[in-house]
Amino acid sequence: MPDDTKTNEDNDGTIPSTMSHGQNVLHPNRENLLEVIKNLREEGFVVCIDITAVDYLENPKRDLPASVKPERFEIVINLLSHTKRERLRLRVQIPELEPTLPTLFDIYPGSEALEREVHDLFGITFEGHPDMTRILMPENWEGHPLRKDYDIGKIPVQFKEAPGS
Amino acid sequence: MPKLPILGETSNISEDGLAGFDHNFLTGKIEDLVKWSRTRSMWPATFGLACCALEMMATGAAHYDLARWGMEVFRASPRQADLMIVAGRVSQKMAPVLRQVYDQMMEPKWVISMGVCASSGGMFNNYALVQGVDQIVPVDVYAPGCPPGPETLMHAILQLHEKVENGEITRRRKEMDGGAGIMVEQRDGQTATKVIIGK
Amino acid sequence: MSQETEINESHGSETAERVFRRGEDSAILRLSESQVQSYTPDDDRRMVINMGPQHPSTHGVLRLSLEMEGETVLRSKPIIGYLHTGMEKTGEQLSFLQGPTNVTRMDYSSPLFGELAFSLATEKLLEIEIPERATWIRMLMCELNRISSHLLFQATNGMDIGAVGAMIYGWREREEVLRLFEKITGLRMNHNYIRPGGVAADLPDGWRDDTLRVLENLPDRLDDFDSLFTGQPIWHERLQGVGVINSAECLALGITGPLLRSTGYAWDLRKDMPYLRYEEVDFDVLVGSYGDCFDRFAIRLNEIRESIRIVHQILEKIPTGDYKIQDKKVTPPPRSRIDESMEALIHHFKIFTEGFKVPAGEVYVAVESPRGELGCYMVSDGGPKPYRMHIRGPSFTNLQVLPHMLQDCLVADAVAVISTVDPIMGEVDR
Amino acid sequence: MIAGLDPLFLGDAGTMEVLLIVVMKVVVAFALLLVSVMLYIWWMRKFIGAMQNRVGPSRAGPFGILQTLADGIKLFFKEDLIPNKADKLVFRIAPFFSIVPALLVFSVVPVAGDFSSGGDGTVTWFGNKTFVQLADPHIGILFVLAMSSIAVYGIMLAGWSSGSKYPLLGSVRASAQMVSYEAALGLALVAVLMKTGTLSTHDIALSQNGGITDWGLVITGFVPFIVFFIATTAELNSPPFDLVEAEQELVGGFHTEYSSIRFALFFMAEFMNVITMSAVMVTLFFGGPGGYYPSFGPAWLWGLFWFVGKVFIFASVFVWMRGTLPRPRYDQLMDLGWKILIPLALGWVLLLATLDVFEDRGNDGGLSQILVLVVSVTTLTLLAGLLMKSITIGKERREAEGEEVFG
Repeated sequence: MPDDTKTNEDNDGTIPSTMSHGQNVLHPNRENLLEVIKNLREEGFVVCIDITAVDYLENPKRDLPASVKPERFEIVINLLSHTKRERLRLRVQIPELEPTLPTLFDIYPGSEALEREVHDLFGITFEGHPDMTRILMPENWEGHPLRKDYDIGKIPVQFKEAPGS
Repeated sequence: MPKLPILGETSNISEDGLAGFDHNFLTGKIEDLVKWSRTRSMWPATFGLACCALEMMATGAAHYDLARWGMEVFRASPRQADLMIVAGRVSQKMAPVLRQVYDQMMEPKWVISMGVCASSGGMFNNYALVQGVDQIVPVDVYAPGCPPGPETLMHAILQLHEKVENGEITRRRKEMDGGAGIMVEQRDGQTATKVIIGK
Repeated sequence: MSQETEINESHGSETAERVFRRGEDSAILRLSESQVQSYTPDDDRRMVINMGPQHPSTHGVLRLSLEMEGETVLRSKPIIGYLHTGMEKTGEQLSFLQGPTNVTRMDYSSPLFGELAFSLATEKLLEIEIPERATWIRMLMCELNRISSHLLFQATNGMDIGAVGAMIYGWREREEVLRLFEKITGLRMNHNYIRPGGVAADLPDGWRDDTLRVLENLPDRLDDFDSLFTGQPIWHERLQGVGVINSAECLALGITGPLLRSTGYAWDLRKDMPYLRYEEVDFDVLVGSYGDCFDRFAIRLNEIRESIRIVHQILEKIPTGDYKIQDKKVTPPPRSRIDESMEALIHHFKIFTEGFKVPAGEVYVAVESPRGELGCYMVSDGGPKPYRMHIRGPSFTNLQVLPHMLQDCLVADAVAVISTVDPIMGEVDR
Repeated sequence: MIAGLDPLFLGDAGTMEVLLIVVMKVVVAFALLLVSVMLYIWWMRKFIGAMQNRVGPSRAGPFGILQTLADGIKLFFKEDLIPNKADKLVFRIAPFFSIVPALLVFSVVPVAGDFSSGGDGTVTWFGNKTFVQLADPHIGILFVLAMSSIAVYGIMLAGWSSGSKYPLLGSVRASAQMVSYEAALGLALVAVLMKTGTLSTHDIALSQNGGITDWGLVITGFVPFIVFFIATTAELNSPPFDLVEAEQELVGGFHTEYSSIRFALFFMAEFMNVITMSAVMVTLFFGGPGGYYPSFGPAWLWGLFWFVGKVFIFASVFVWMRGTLPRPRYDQLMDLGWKILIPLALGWVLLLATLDVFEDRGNDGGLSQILVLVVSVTTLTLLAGLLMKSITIGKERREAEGEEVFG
């Protein structure tokens, strides 16, 4: 296995951390996420490159440190430090029943669209986000397509009136 | 009888009277003139969607030059366009817009479905795409390919020209009530209602 | 040029205060699509106008809702999703071998970069090293693709500003590169050429001469662009000082690529976090100084010249050898073996129907596409298909900068700004 | 009054004869203008094609020469539409406001005639002396100005009556643009009028028949021509000043909602205006039909040859600009008009007037003339400097107040 699970002492000894294919991965939880990210930003991770989510409905077993309880959803945040030339990944577990997370907008305003995309395709709500609406799918669409229990197959044309008509 | 320079072939004139003339500028039908003008001046609407849009623009550029058929006049306003080239994948969100643009175009109007995504959903058989633009608008010519090269698009256009020259001058889609015959299905299990749009 | 100092200086006086605003102060018109339709501003000098999704200058199907006073844009909001193709969902249904077919259709003006990111991610999960020649072929193709993509930008940008000629010139030059692609990969676009384990086929006979011919013609043509635009007064008037953004704002918004570099921030993944063999070629990272539309135009124009430089070096350094990995796990046996060996046939069949299995794990790989950082986040559960495949499209993030750049611009500037942000909607909506 | 219009009425020709000749002139002028528009559009597409390494229209008729005809017939047989929100009456009338002035302007342009040195610009047809121009009113140039102003109404009303936002923006741009450039256009004209001393187009053309040194271009000193040329381009909405219908910004501008024959009328009016304004420019600055007249052949034919040749060159220059130049922004266009062209034209007129007055007072052609020139130029330069300074100060003040300043 490429992932050697170990406990990281750097981040106050509280944030479990792993290595995955040469990149550091932190596993904060929902409560301390904002604080962790604020600290990281001060350490030089000034760019939030990407926010995405994974639905682990069909694959509950995965490489997580022992102290992290796997949940159905996982938010993956990719940060980049220009000065260190280093990437860092944060994986946050989100339970199925309460799919919410505090927004990163006040730290990285660039997360706005990325969070909206996750909201649209996974149905995870970001609390405090200025504009938590669908971004890719039509506004009155039902369901969240990238969830694993959403069928991929074709569906009939959901013909709604054109905007502005 | 000899072939006259302006009047054309006149050999059947003894049997058929004036109908025996080949069509020339004196006896030609105005219908033919109209069809000729439509094939020579078919202004496309700028309706680029995805990858195919690039090939569509490449067809208009120097190497292939749609201007030869008088088609370099891409009209931004659908009111003035004759031809809608649906170039690329049509998403569920785009479908109503596409239909609206089609409705805004004035008759006579034609549609080329360019590329497999527009024609059948292509490799993306999933929730997001309309599986064939013919569910939304009536299509005249399908251009295959992913994306179709400029040559394929030109071939499709020439096919369309042929269709226009041989087709009816008006009431082109009488059998379809002038619309596409769209099925609007209720997703939550209600009874389906057929709505014909564009009548 | 020392990269390190450039970054540390990082424009201390600049603030990103503008992009952090919420609510009414914000440049973003935070209304949903249906609200935009019914929204009438209190001030009756204002009106809301829709640009797109079918509009000649929105590069496909971008829709912008602009709140305007006269011709001045006050707030705006890009509305996207009109090209949402569900590619990430489809990516979960395709095996790792079929994957590049899918991702290549995202950024259709630079398809090879999507394939590259996908392949690099898969290879990282597989923990395989691809042959040297394959790496260099990938670099060659990507740099050529960068040229064609930036030429496309020159074409559309010129057209948006009203110089119809540029449209045709850019396209004419791009066509030369596409012909080379057609010869090498068999397709003009959407090549599916770079695959996990190497590339689909070796370079064909005579590729070197063809490439050289393209490279010989291009510099003259680029000079034509210079004489048509770079020194043109109207061009200056239209682009200089329009759509200005600073480095701090770019970083806060996660902007990458030429947009970030136009603000004077030298960040190029090829230089700073090298992948493939970019550390072995010599090239410069171009930066602007004002962060306006003209800088973005000039950077893209000159990046073509840098890419030409790189391709010349690649032509010298490209080694001989295999064009794909000879690992039986990943690569099907050669054609000739299939006729002789039953096992080879079965093996071939297995790889192409079921696909090869990839060890479980997750990985993020990024490459520098012509528009910025193109990343691929991939999760494998040990099966032959990705469990989750996510592409971080640079255009998607870059598009967030639009409302801030558009604020207090005129409609005509809006066109120039959209054009120099150069979004490819296929990559935005995926 | 009428006698001044044409020597035809002075002769001993009968009423019937006169009527026939006038009707013939009307019909021929109308038909020729339509045909030349058709050819011009074809030439434009071919020429732009050639500039862009393309073939251009080639399938409709030999060399695609019937391309415009095909476009016309197609548009004629296309479905027409009046949008629901449109002001129906105005929407219908607007295209005619556009095309009729375009046709009328041409009636005062001297197309041919004996404009050789010493000629009187007339021809003799069927034993009657006449001008090869539809009418030669005393106020010919004012008529041109009036008509080109009326053409604005076509565009403005079309955009306004469409009941849609993009056309409205286009029409607002059109009215502002036309009003601004009308002033520069008029001032540039004044220079010519001052030098030739007449408003009649025929007389203006005739006064230039002494060769190139007599052309309006030279006697007014180039500047009025440059101002006139730029103002005309803006007035015509010809690229690069085609902001009114800027496709990339406003979809189709004022004609977005127009289809079918109504759109064709706009389309035709636009290019007809290019031809007529080229003709006006040739008349004012390039000696009209004047040129080298060989001794063989009828003189009026040579006049026609020179006239058509000059108009063709100008019309091609418009195509050239269309194919190469990027489009300036709206406010930059306004700046150019108000801050550069109008002051420039005005200053030049003042300079010419000063020199003229001096000449009338009995110029001895010596030192004092140079003195007057120096004094005038200095005054004008000072004024220009003041103007520039005031513009800069105004801009700074607005910036200090925190307003967004363009350009």
